[in-house]
Amino acid sequence: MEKKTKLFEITDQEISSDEVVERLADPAIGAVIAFVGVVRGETDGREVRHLEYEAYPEMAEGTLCQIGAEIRERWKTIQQVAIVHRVGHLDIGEISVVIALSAAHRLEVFDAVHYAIDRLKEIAPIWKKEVWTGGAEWRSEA
Amino acid sequence: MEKKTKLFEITDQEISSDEVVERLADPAIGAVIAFVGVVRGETDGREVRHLEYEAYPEMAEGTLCQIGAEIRERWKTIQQVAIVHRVGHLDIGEISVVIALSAAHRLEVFDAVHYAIDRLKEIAPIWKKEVWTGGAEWRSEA
Amino acid sequence: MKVTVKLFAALREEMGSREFEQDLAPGSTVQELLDWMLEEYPALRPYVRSLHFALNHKYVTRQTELHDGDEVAFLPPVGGG
Amino acid sequence: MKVTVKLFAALREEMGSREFEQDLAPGSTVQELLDWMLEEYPALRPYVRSLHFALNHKYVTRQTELHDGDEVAFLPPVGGG
Repeated sequence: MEKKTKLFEITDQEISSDEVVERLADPAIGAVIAFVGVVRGETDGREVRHLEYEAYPEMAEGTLCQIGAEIRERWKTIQQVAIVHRVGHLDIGEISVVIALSAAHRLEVFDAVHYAIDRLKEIAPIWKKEVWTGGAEWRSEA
Repeated sequence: MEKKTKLFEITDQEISSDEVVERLADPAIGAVIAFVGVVRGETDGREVRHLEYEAYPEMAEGTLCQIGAEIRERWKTIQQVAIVHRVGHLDIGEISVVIALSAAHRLEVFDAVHYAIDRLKEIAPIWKKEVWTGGAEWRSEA
Repeated sequence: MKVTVKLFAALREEMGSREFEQDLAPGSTVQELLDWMLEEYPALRPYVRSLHFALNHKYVTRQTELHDGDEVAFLPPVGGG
Repeated sequence: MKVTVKLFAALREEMGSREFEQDLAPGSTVQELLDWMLEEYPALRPYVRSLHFALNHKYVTRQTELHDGDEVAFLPPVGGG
């Protein structure tokens, strides 16, 4: 299988957190934190059947890269950032996004990954449609 | 392969963050955070060749379980906690520990995983020996 | 001049199209493009207040001037993660 | 009475053993077990101040009383993660 080296990617394929963590590979790293978003079966008490994610991929990969740059600017001890977001039809329990950060030590990775998720939800041109029995709705956190 | 369901485990086998995340499986979860500890190739400027981890396994699994209970007591929105720590000979770049937490939403998972790591280093009966060219040393954070 | 307009999510569904080409007077802004589209497609109206805009893959304001060959995206509230 | 003593990490290496059985007077405490071992194995001395103790897989203090069949662990500073 071809080795993936893109740190910021929109993909319609299944995501693996191990595989995203491997993209950070660097012999000096010591701590990696990976945030894994998993499709929930329920929102606001309503049973979700599946999700559909849509992106503006030509822009979104650049936006993810910008989030990575912001993090490395703000937290100098963060070494690498990788963000991979899946689009298309996602079933309950599947992984929608993996955000992985590495640092020599674990200080700051928590704040940095928190920031990454907030920014992802705020600026990445990615949309989520919840499909339930008898309806569907595009959701945003705005 | 046999399905693993232990949430707190000391193992001498390779660890996969995907596999640990799967142990949390629950249709209601929405956010999973996984902290992945990776063996560093360098400490205090010294080139480490490999690590040897040792545990008191009969006690350590209970200690990890206790950390999980402390977290669920302290952060009521945390649904599941899994901590898997590897022991034995670990090469640079290999995963030593995966701590995975799930919650319906992402608030609090950051504080909770930070707490989990601090407690793990503080109370889990697990020891780490750094082996470099010409020497070795048992390391603790105390 | 001609620009390409890209639509996403609820807006794409509302308009029944992902993308179209639009003729505009030289020097037109994002706001002028939007105004023109609102006249042509009243169904757009409920989305207008919450839209953001990207020009050639970067966020821009409504005052940004467009040029021939530009790619303008109308972005409803995002919700990745 | 008999207890099992478990050793780990640097202490295990120093003592050249992971585990041994020890005869003790009934009612002995963790501290008394430790005192006895220090006399027998002076190599233990540098480790004593930083040791923690577990009795049957739970942390206990040095004042804890031991019983026949107990498993006592001498735990040097831990360092997982």
